[in-house]
Amino acid sequence: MNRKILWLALGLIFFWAVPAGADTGGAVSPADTAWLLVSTALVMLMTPGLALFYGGMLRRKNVLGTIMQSFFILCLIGIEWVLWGYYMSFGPDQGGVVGDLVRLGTSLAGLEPRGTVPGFAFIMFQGMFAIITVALISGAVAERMKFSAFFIFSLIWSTLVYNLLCHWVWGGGWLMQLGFLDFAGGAVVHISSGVSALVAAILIGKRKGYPEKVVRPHNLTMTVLGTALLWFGWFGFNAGSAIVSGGLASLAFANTFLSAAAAGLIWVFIDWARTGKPTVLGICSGAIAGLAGVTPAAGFVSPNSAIIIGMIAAIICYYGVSILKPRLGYDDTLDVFGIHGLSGTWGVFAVGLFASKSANSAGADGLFFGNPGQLLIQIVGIAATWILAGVVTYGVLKILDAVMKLRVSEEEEDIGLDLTQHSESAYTILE
Amino acid sequence: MNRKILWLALGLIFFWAVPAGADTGGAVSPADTAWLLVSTALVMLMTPGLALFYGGMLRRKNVLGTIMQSFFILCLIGIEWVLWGYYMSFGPDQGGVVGDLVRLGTSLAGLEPRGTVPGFAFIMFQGMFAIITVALISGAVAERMKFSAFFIFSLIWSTLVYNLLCHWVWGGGWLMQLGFLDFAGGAVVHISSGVSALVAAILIGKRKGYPEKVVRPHNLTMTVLGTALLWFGWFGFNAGSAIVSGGLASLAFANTFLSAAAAGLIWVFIDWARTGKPTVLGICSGAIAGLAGVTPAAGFVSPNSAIIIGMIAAIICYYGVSILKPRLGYDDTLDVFGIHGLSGTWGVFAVGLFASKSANSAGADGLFFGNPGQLLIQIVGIAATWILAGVVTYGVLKILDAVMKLRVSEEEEDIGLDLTQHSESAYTILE
Amino acid sequence: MNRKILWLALGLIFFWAVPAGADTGGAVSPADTAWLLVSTALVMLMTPGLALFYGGMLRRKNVLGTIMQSFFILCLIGIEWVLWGYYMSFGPDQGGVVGDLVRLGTSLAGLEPRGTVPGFAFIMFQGMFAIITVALISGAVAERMKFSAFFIFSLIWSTLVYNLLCHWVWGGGWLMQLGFLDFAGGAVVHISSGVSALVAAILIGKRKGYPEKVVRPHNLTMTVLGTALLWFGWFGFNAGSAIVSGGLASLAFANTFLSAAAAGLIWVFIDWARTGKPTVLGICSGAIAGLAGVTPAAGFVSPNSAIIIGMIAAIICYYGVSILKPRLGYDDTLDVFGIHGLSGTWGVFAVGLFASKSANSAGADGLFFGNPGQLLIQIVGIAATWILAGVVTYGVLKILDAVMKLRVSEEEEDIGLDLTQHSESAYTILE
Amino acid sequence: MKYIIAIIQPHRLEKVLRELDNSEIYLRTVTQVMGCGRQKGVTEVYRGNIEHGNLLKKIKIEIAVNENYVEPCVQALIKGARTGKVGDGKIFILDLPECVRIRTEERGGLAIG
Amino acid sequence: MKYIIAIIQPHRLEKVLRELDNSEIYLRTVTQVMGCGRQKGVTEVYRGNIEHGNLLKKIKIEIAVNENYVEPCVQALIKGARTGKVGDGKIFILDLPECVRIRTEERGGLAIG
Amino acid sequence: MKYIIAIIQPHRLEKVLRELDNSEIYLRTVTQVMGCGRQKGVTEVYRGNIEHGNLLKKIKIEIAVNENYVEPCVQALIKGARTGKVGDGKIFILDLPECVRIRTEERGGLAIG
Ligand SMILES: Nc1ncnc2c1ncn2[C@@H]1O[C@H](COP(=O)(O)OP(=O)(O)O)[C@@H](O)[C@H]1O
Ligand SMILES: Nc1ncnc2c1ncn2[C@@H]1O[C@H](COP(=O)(O)OP(=O)(O)O)[C@@H](O)[C@H]1O
Ligand SMILES: Nc1ncnc2c1ncn2[C@@H]1O[C@H](COP(=O)(O)OP(=O)(O)O)[C@@H](O)[C@H]1O
Repeated sequence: MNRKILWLALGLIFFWAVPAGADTGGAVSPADTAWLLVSTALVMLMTPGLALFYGGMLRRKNVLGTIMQSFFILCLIGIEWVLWGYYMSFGPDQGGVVGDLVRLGTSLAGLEPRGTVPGFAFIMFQGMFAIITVALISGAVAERMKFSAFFIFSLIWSTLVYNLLCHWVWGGGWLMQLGFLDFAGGAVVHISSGVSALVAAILIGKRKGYPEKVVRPHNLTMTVLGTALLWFGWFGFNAGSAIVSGGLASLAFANTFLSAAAAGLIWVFIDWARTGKPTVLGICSGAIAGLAGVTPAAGFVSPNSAIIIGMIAAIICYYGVSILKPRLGYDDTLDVFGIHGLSGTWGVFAVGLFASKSANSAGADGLFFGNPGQLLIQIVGIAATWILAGVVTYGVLKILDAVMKLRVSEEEEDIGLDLTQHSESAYTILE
Repeated sequence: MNRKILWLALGLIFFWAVPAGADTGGAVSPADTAWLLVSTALVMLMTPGLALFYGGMLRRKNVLGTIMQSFFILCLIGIEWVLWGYYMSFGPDQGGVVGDLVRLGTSLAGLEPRGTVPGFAFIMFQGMFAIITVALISGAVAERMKFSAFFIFSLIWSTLVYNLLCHWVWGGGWLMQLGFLDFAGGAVVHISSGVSALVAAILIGKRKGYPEKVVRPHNLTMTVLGTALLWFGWFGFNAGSAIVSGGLASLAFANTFLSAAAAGLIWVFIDWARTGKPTVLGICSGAIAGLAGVTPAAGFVSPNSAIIIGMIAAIICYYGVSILKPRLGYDDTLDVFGIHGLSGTWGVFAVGLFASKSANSAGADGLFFGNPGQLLIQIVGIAATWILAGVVTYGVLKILDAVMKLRVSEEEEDIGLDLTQHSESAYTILE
Repeated sequence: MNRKILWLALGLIFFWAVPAGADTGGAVSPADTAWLLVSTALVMLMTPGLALFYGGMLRRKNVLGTIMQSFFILCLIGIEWVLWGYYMSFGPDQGGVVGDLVRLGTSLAGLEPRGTVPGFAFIMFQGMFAIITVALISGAVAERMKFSAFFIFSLIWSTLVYNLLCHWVWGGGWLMQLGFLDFAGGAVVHISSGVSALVAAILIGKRKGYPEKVVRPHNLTMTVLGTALLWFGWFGFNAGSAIVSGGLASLAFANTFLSAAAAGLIWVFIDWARTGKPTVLGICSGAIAGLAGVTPAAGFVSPNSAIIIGMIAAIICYYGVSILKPRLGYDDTLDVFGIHGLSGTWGVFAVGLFASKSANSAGADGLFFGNPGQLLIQIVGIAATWILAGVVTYGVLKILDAVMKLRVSEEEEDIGLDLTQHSESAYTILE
Repeated sequence: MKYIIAIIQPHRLEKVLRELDNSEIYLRTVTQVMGCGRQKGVTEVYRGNIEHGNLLKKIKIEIAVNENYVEPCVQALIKGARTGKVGDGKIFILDLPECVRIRTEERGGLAIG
Repeated sequence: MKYIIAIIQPHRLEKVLRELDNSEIYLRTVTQVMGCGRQKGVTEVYRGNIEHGNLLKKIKIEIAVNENYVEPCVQALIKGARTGKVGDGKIFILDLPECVRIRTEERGGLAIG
Repeated sequence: MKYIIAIIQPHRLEKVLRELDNSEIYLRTVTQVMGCGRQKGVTEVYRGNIEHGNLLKKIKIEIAVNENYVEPCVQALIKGARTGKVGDGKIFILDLPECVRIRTEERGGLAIG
């Protein structure tokens, strides 16, 4: 009942807050718009792709729980973004910290084009990033977090972490002013979600039976499909972040592909050397590590650097997932920190090494191209992101746990989240 | 054997009927063409997406039956469209009712560009709409209709309902002349298929055991994947309907996303309030309802209106599916009427309320923007679509039932359509 | 251990060999670039699509083995391509046989734009073709080839067959000089992989139990999904091969769709007539046959010809798969030769019949348009491709078999490739 | 006590369960099995080749009952599963000397219900 | 010899297997089944309609043992499977007159272990 | 009558069914099960961690026969399933006091075939 009132209220707010009217800016380029709209669609597909990537690795009884979190975030943060997220992130800068806060609840007469693309295309493109960032976190708390708690957490996290960070890095905030480079979201998306995932996994605690009982992926083909959709969508993510079509988008496209390919190969080779077998989950994990690692660098480095970034991303994440995690003993169910957190951190750092003005004259040179200062800036950005994400996640989860409890009961965990949180089963057995 | 002759004959016709030669119109815009081709590919993907969306909700023994219908329609109506569908729909208007009829069987020297896009791009884009409209109907008769009957039905229905309606609304027919607004197919696609689905479900009768026995989705992850592909493809459906790239396409894109997100949220909240649980099938159903609802409005309304349209679409469809259907007692297997029929009707109506020239100056104003006349026109269009679709479907199915029977035998229904109609099983059990 | 050294060495080579720097050519068209980048992403998606298409037809115990081969190829050949494949294929012609060989290991200062598209877009687009061609072969040796052997084979095959052929046909080699027409890879992709698949299937020998034991697809819905992704991606494959956006891309798009639709229909009708049932695997097989068949012709023929090409492709492949293969008795597991080999050969031949300057003035006229010479050229191209692919595949596999054995042990074949090659199972049984 | 194993047609499951309920037999264990009996197997088509398989999907129901419930149980099974066509299935009745309820450690006739 | 059939809760499987190991009973066959007993079935929601199903996922464990292992085996099963809540399951103990090891063609008590 | 339960390797199923056919035993029920016996379990790798599972995929075949068919049936099972390696499986033979054919309500030896 309270919920009904809530969304009725929200409904009324929508009417005022959301931009009206199509763009008529003369500067709009049909080619750039086409590219950005396609990229937006590609990035949108990543969230269901992530749902499948994650879902395949879980037990049958918890598949829907995690898929639901991704799908719900797609809707929830999609609306949050046009209500206040976009304005907080890209509104006129307020002291380097945040964009427009008062815009919440007032009507916009229309979105102006951003450069050569319509405002609606830009707001949607950026919104997809806000969505997938939150969805990523769900992998760390899979198989045990209450849906209601995740719902409230997402809304607060997106507002306090994502929107701020997005403003700092891309919306004119202090990190952008400092010259911090993050092409498509190594810090904004991957470090922020990865670090928050780590904090959440630790706070919520291990799953029953972990680590004695190993949960094997219930359907690896689903994870493979998810990987394929993520990789496909990542072209929009990274190459779309050029916003305009042309040479820079092509460079980012090539870098994205090559880093993923190199990382996939390296992971397989390490697996082969260490365990005697090249694994499918290994190549998928490697590819994702390579994609996350190259994200901040895609438009700033040359393809040879992208390949090296991917290779090292695979090595770091392999280490994080197979050696560090078991040693430290936390239960980050699907290795959100081990893959996105570590690879994102490495990628942002790598920009400080490999960035080169010969690749992108609007970027900067990194250490290897004679500019050690950029590396320092990158380290500042990494530290800021770790701190913001870690501290806010810790605080929010602590409060939420006190208020509503984060975790399902032991019995619910036994029965599984699908039945207990959603009254559904992913598969029938008999027909 | 008769079939062989049939397609040999068809083969010969192809040679003459299908347009030859690439377009060389000087006005072609590469950017608009790129956008339209991508949109066409996206809409093409919706039909397999629908097959998975539907297939996941059925029993294991009937999955392939419904998937086959979608895939077969993709091929069949694809060819029908270039043979006569396109000319009936977009050929020179004949008294407001139909386009070019004589074109069937004569050769076209080449398709002229339509505006800034090549004729081949336009014919393909429109063809994908003809395809998915028929495929949608298959959900209502799932688990019991004979494949052969569905085959003949589709061909006749597409010719007599879709092609006429498409001409009326988009091809220069009387509804278009009247000023009826349907941006991407609320009436042409969703009302027409939804109403026909209702008629078909009633005529064919309930499945054995319905409603005592509830058929649970055999694989909800398949339905989730289908939803994702539909949503992804819908960007091409709605934003591609701008035909050109730019501000209007971006507006339609944003409206599409926001309506789906809002409808998904609302459905989940209603579910939560009524049944105590937020469900995955609920969020998928809501998103599809929102997508169907915003389809006629995507390019005519502002995003705040799109959100409201989505919210109301979810409420109406939830009511239709969970309360109206059980009460009326018909067996529309996968709620084609409850989702597409109702949401399409609402969306077309909503254009008469929310349309605004400030959103699209080539559109019109609706009731809320001071023009009650538009609402009347929309109601006329709704009525015309309901009547055309309902009457023709009724007539065609009655005749087909007399000639060849629509429904499989009771024993075949027990064994399932996969084995009895296609001699295949979707899954092996032992290996 | 040797492997570690190998990839360390490779890693160092990368640094020099891979092009650096973004393109700044003034001639770059944002619209064409957007189209080519989207097409590249679409073609990339085809390889995972193929993995699912293939995987669904296998037994549960061998699914991952084949999926892994596709995914691994995506990474491996992706890197091979930027290291030496691209230069061998598209570098300055050396006597009609091969491009630039010395480029291996030297650094490129930057890729120049190719026509109106950035060099990075072009290299990536072409790379996706190199990838899927090798991946196609994996279907013929499924369920019994060692992963390590497939790995080495791919690298050599891609270098000696694909890169040469690509140069001959598209990179300025002798077939191109001769006027051989292959729009998007009938010879380069489909004949080469199909013929090699046949040779490989014969050399490796039949699976245990073949042909007495029929292996039924373990999950036809996976094959359906794979077909959908392949078809979707094929728009990028064929229409993207126009490289620029506009009328030619639209023609190729329409031809692609219509050939697939016609072939799907015909296969279903033959199935229906011969076996009494229209099958889902039949429509999928038909569509793929139609897509492969129209590939070389997509930009050279008119849509009516494309439909006829598709229809005949379906007839030929149906015959090859259902009659020829059982009669000859070889075990081409997933009919790579029967579909891609035969359909590719037919398509390249058909260009010699149906090509028409009225469809594409930059193409040629075929036999039916008064130019029998083109047919001769096409036959020369077919013969050259068959010979190159057949001979090299035979030689390479013979040597590899002697060195490392191609086939898993009988016991491993019993247990399945997933467990024995990759220590993974696709699905858990209990949870 | 007896341990009753019935193999039935999958589409009769609902009906059989209802008949068992009517006979006040509420406890049972259901498994998906493949059967091969007098019934002709299914025909499947694979790329133009017609194959006659001989394993059909069946449902196995296991019910442990006290002696006085054996006949009612068999009658309920027959009532629910019988269509009169080949493939209806079989009922196998085994002796069950002992039974334990895990929750309470009760044994024998007490544990079975 | 006895043929022991136990129906347990899926999430107790790990624990039961461990207890069996502790009792040195290493041989067993595990099947996924659906059960219907005293435990209330699950509630599922389908497009706004609430449905009460009555078949629950269960695990069936079959173990053939010599007489002297029957009691240890039953105890291990109980120890591993018992939560004290309805739904814990049952153990059925049948007589097993004969047993053959396929590999060696050994018969009887020798074959069972 | 006897109720024969055999646990075999999945990849021997085809061969076993053929041998049963050869011995004119056409009726059977097949189930997918997981087994744990003397055979070493499979090793799986999960994100760099090597895990030794101990449940292996097996096939269970159930055959109800009249006494005179017991030995032929056991021989056919052995012939079809035996590879001589650990993991070949077991055959369990239970007494079957009663059997009913649902279609005809025949009982006993008549019903079994
Ligand atoms: N003697 C038997 N042993 C094991 N299973 C049997 C036996 N007889 C029948 N079944 C099972 O019962 C199913 C139905 O039997 P079938 O002979 O087809 O029907 P009917 O009893 O009507 O002749 C078979 O598919 C098989 O699973
Ligand atoms: N008499 C029986 N016959 C067959 N299966 C039974 C019988 N009693 C219990 N079962 C199986 O055991 C499971 C647990 O039984 P239940 O009655 O729910 O638990 P409890 O033994 O704690 O009362 C059931 O779901 C069913 O599968
Ligand atoms: N005593 C038993 N109780 C239940 N199942 C058994 C028993 N012994 C063997 N099995 C089943 O038979 C399978 C094969 O047995 P195993 O001991 O591996 O082979 P072998 O008989 O060649 O030694 C096991 O995986 C298990 O499923």
